[in-house]
Amino acid sequence: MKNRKPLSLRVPQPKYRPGDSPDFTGLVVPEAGSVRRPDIGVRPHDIADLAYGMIRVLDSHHRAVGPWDPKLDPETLRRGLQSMLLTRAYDDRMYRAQRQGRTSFYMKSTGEEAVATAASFALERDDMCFPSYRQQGILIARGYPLFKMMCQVYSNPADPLKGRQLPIMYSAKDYGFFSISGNLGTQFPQAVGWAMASAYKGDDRIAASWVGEGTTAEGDFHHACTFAAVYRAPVILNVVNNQWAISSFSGIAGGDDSTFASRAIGYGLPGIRVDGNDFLAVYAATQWAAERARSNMGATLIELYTYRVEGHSTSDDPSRYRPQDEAKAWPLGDPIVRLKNHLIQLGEWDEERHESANKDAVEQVRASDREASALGTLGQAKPSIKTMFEDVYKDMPWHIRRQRQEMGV
Amino acid sequence: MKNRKPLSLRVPQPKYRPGDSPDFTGLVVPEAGSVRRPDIGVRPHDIADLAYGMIRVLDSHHRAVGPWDPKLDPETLRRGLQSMLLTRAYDDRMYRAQRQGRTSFYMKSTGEEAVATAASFALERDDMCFPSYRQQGILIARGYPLFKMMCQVYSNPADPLKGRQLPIMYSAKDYGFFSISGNLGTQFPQAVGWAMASAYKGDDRIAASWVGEGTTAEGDFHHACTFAAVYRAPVILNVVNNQWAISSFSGIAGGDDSTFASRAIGYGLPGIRVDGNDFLAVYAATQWAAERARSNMGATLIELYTYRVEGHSTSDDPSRYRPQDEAKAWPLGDPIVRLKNHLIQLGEWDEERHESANKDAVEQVRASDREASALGTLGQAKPSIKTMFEDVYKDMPWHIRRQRQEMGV
Amino acid sequence: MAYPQTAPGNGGLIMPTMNMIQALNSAMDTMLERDPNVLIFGEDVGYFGGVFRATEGLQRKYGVTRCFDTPIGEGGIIATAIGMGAYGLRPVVEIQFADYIYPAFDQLVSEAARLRYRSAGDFSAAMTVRTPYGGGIFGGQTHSQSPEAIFTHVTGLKTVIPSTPYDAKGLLISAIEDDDPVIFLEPKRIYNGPFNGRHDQPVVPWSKHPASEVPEGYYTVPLGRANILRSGEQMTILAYGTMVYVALTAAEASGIDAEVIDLRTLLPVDIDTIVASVEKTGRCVIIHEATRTSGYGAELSALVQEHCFYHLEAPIERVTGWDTPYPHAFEWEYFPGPERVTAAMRRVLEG
Amino acid sequence: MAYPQTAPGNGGLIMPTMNMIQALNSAMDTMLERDPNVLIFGEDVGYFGGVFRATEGLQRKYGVTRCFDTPIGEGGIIATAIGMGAYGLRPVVEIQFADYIYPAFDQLVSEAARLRYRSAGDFSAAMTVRTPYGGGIFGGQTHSQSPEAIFTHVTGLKTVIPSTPYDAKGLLISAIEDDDPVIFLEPKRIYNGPFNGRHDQPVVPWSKHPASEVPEGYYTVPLGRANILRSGEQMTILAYGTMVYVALTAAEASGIDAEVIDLRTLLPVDIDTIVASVEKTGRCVIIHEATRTSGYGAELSALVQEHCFYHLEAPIERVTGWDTPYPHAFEWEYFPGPERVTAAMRRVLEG
Ligand SMILES: Cc1ncc(C[n+]2csc(CCOP(=O)(O)OP(=O)(O)O)c2C)c(N)n1
Ligand SMILES: Cc1ncc(C[n+]2csc(CCOP(=O)(O)OP(=O)(O)O)c2C)c(N)n1
Ligand SMILES: [Mg+2]
Ligand SMILES: [Mg+2]
Repeated sequence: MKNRKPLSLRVPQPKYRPGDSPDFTGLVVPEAGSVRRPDIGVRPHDIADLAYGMIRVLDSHHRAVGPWDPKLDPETLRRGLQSMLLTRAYDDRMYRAQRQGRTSFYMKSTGEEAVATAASFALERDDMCFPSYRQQGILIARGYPLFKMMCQVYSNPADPLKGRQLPIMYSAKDYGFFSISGNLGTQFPQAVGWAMASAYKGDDRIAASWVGEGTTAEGDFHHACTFAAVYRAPVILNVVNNQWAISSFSGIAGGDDSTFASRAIGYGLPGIRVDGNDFLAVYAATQWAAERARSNMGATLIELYTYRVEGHSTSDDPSRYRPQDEAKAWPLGDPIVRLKNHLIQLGEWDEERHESANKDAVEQVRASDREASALGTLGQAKPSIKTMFEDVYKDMPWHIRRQRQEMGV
Repeated sequence: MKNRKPLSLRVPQPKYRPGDSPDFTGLVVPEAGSVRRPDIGVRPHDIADLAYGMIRVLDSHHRAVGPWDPKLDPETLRRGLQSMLLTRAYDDRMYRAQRQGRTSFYMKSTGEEAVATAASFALERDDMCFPSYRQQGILIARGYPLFKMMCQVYSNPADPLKGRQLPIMYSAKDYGFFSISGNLGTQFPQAVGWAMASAYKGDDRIAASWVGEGTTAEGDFHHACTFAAVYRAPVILNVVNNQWAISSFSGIAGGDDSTFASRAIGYGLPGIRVDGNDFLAVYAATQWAAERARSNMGATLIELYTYRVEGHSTSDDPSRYRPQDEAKAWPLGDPIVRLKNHLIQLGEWDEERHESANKDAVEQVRASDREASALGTLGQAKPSIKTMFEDVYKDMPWHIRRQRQEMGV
Repeated sequence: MAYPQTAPGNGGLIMPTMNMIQALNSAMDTMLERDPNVLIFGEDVGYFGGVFRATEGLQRKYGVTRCFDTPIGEGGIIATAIGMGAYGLRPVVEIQFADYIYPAFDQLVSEAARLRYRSAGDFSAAMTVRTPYGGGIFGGQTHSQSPEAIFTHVTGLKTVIPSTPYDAKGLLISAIEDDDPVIFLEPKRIYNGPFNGRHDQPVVPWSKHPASEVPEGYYTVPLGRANILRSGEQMTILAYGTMVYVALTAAEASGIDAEVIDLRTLLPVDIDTIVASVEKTGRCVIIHEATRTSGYGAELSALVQEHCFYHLEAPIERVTGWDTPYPHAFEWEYFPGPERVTAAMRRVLEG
Repeated sequence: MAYPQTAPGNGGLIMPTMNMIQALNSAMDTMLERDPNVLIFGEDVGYFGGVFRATEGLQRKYGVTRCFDTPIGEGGIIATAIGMGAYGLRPVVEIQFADYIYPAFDQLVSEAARLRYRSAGDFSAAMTVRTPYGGGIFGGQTHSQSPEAIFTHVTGLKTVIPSTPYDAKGLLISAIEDDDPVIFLEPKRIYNGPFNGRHDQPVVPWSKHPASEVPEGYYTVPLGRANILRSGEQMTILAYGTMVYVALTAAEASGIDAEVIDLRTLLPVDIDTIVASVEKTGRCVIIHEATRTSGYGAELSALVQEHCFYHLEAPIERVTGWDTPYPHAFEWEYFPGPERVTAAMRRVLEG
């Protein structure tokens, strides 16, 4: 009876560590256009395969192919490209601002710009987004002033959040952008609640939320999926699988054993996996999910397969845990380059226009930064101290008022 | 643009409410023997269909059929039957004890006895169980003294838990039975941790845990599945789908949209669905999962499809929310009757022996109750008051000692 | 005695008698009727009407989208309520027992409580979290806890505890109308009648108590205001929930002329009423069921000491649950009953 | 000054200088070496060595099953640790920031803290939960919180906060060896050097401080014992973590002869040391970074008042973080620095 072999503990390990040469040739990347596009009325159970495939529209010749091609007009594509360029320029500048000591912290979305940008283009302007800290692209795509974003990053007197939040934790209700939380994943079930409220009121607005693949391990992820399924909430639940959660590769979140899109299956939700660096694919998948949601068919879980090109944040040094050239070896390319090539292939863009669009973006960012910096950067100037005691409650209770008095402000 | 139709909120409703005539003819119950039995080395991804089928061994002629027949010898079957009879007799008596005011609370497992009993028979005696409050059958199957269980229910001076726990929240380390918690679901990821510890030590013992279908909505369920998958923990995760969570039908937990076994798929775990009222099926599924776990292949999620025949607890009145005769209409029958009929069909049992086995069980329970009651029931006698201050910490800190002194004990 | 507190303008009408459950039900009924943005959800609250029956009949009356069951995921319940609050609704959620609020703790602390501040008022989430708390029902350690202290440490939350049917309805309506998240703790031991810890005496129903006269319609009891239930000169007793009856009984039994204050709202607490009383009496006893260390009694003790130091003639005493889990068989050894309170009062008087 | 506290039997050997991170690392290294049942896990603690580098090198030294990364699910981390503790291991887990411990709150409160009691000692789960807490690093509201008070309200847990490298190592070893669950809060602001709130002054590294002399091997600092960092006659200052340096600085700057007590363990707190000091000085100031209301200062205030009432010559003062979230740009307005402490000391002296 007791002649059993010893158990052992498995701890998943990434393929490559610093010093290794990353090689992704083994990674199965389906051909663009190869995944079917079911009707939105399909039974989720009947499209389990979509959780394991990968919706891709742009092929290796930069053409848009297959049933998921959203057939966007060139003007829209150009706007999408410009928006991504602006996001990247913004990230670069703010990253440098942090390095220059002008703020405390920053997080880039480099290499993942299509995730936020294409989704914003596919959603309505008044749909409510519950993003993570890596979807600043939404604000930019929706035309939120860079100046205001920067004032928040600098916690200066014009900071709309009055110096209270860590940089990058924007909030912009008028732009359908929910207040970012420092606690991972909490916004996922909140988005479901917002969507339930919209359905409850017979409204026509839907919600969308984003979490990283690492964050899917939080209980909140499960609550979101459960409540979304049970109440058929009009919400799009996005998992941005950028392969890394700070220093932990996606296998630590369970990515070695299944796809994150497949998490949907057990809830009876459709789960679809998308090339997150393909602007057209992200747009098409979001559009499909939005249509379902608006037709009272409920939620969709979308896994956006991408790669975190930069460090997790300005506090991180990725060269300590992954090969320095892993980003370059990443087979899905750069979302900006891919959309640019597509536009060029369409005859609607060229290198010169690209160069000048990029310059425009950089210049726009620089101009906004001048404006924002003029009002002060972190430590130089900030909102009035007495505002620090406001908004804890709608009306200030006695104990906080007395504390404000104690402080003499 | 804004010509969209209004959204609406879906709130799932059960088919039948008090006054309705329940009719389960629409329920798809696969033929006994119809589900394949894959090798334990199978890729979980390749057996997704098992999450939607139902493993059944006993057919309508009471024969054991198909690949999942565990081929147990008649003696084992008889012991299983006796164990279930004892569990039922125990439940009946303790329920009545509560009604007689001899304790505060009780919860029966009537109709679900095979879940705990068959699993106990399939596990090794030193495997660690992390049950919910409805697997008292495990203790009984493992031969834990009824007398001690009753002392716990009565919180009397011989209560092994010293009067501290609500009745039914047993703890028996020596019998591989983890301390029951009042908070639902917490034990699921703890079982994973215990299993990880066993694997870490190169031990050969595995863990098993049980939650109700309602409890699957807790974040802890998700943590359990995630950690079990990532570390390939040697654990069996059981979901007892008895159709009801107090007054909420399984659709409120998401059961209308998918099976609970299918929750496993997204984690890359095998999820198998089993007729929970079929002793042989439960045994076989547990055995399969245990073998996988012992072979370092990791966790299995098992959905046990059954029906909660009685009220949720002595505090509940199910006639307020479901038809009174729903249990009778339930198509999967009674696990005791089904195993009895199988034994009779084998020529290894008969009505008379059954009657006398049942009498034995009732008598055994009665005798234990006499013994336990003699030491006192709730309110009559209890452990010494000073023990109330013990075991908060291993060593009593000063503040608790002073409180004990303040109390004068 | 501050009972009965008849509704303003009630003009001598005979009012129905309600127990606390009925009063809570009536509050929700009233608000569902008045405000289409009010909706109710939680485990078993829909068709069944809740395990304590507080939402009985509301689904039938208002439909399944206004009062419905949820999955058993307290974190999900609070999170979806936050999302709804951010949308503009006023969700009223039930957590079946206060002991089960912990799985939702992060959503309450990091989200509900912080949203207004961190977004500088851009977003906020009005919501009321109703939950039965406290012991006295042989519920064992996971159906008896009193977690109020931890909520009072979470700035951004309000914490309310009623002690009568009248207050329960009026405070719950105020909570629902409040634009900040409110934790509304219901002392389950007094759902059906006041209870003073004399467990060996016959149960008294609410109908015998003046504060069970509850107006049918809309009225409020403001948050942040305590209620002096008994005025007295010799000492001040601070209590809330079930404990106010223990306090009143101890005051009577001891023959000590104690002023008994029912705090009703723990945060923001009614400091003026507390200070005025202790300045008058010079002595203070604080009672609660929760475990002692870092319980809300600690904050009250600190506040009284800070505000009334020069008036205090004896150490402030805390009479509380012991620092153990709530043990099933030791219900009455654990529950801080009138004898323990009386003993503390005597010490404080002699001190 | 109670520094340096050289290890017993050290016999004048020259000891290495460690900052607090190195000392914590050394404690874990020591225990991994000594006890095969000790293992370490948490987000990013494995290959990378933790975002604050506390576990650096341990995976390389002891292998991937003894120090490994986890999914980002704090509830799962604590739950699996409980299961391991129940098996007989001594898990040491890291929660990346104390602000992220809330998702695990139910597992800590309802499970880790209660297991021994509810099973009458049949099961228990030794475990240590390490987590960086507190402000001073411009971390904004979700990287700066001080949640210690809520853990002290949870009977069954111990709460420990070191303030020097020497104590950090000795206390962490004691925590790991303790058979009860210990919440081990690390004041992140002083990981690299003591900090007294004078943010405009140059940073001082630990190497300049006597308590950075940390023995290489095994030693313990017992739980439950405070440390008198400065003896004085005029008043007692109770502090822990980063705040002990603020207290020492305020004592020097004010010219007031204050006794500064570093509590080190909050639960069980060293009541004897506190009482002896306040009985001597008759005055008391309590400081912490956490929000004031229902903070641990409330419990300390209540305890001092209860034990030393007749010795107190002035109201006990609390100097704490304000009852707001920790606002990013107002780091130094929020942080209770030496000026606020000095002002309170003057009030208490005059009171
Ligand atoms: C509840 C909680 N736990 C831990 C953290 C610390 N943390 C911040 S970001 C991060 C990694 C998140 O990874 P992922 O979800 O993949 O998102 P990505 O950064 O890749 O976009 C961690 C662990 C946190 N912010 N909140
Ligand atoms: C965290 C938590 N939430 C709520 C409860 C109250 N409660 C006790 S049992 C129960 C229903 C559980 O249903 P299910 O999981 O289906 O198990 P069953 O009772 O059917 O065996 C509920 C809601 C609890 N004990 N713990
Ligand atoms: Mg990631
Ligand atoms: Mg059930």
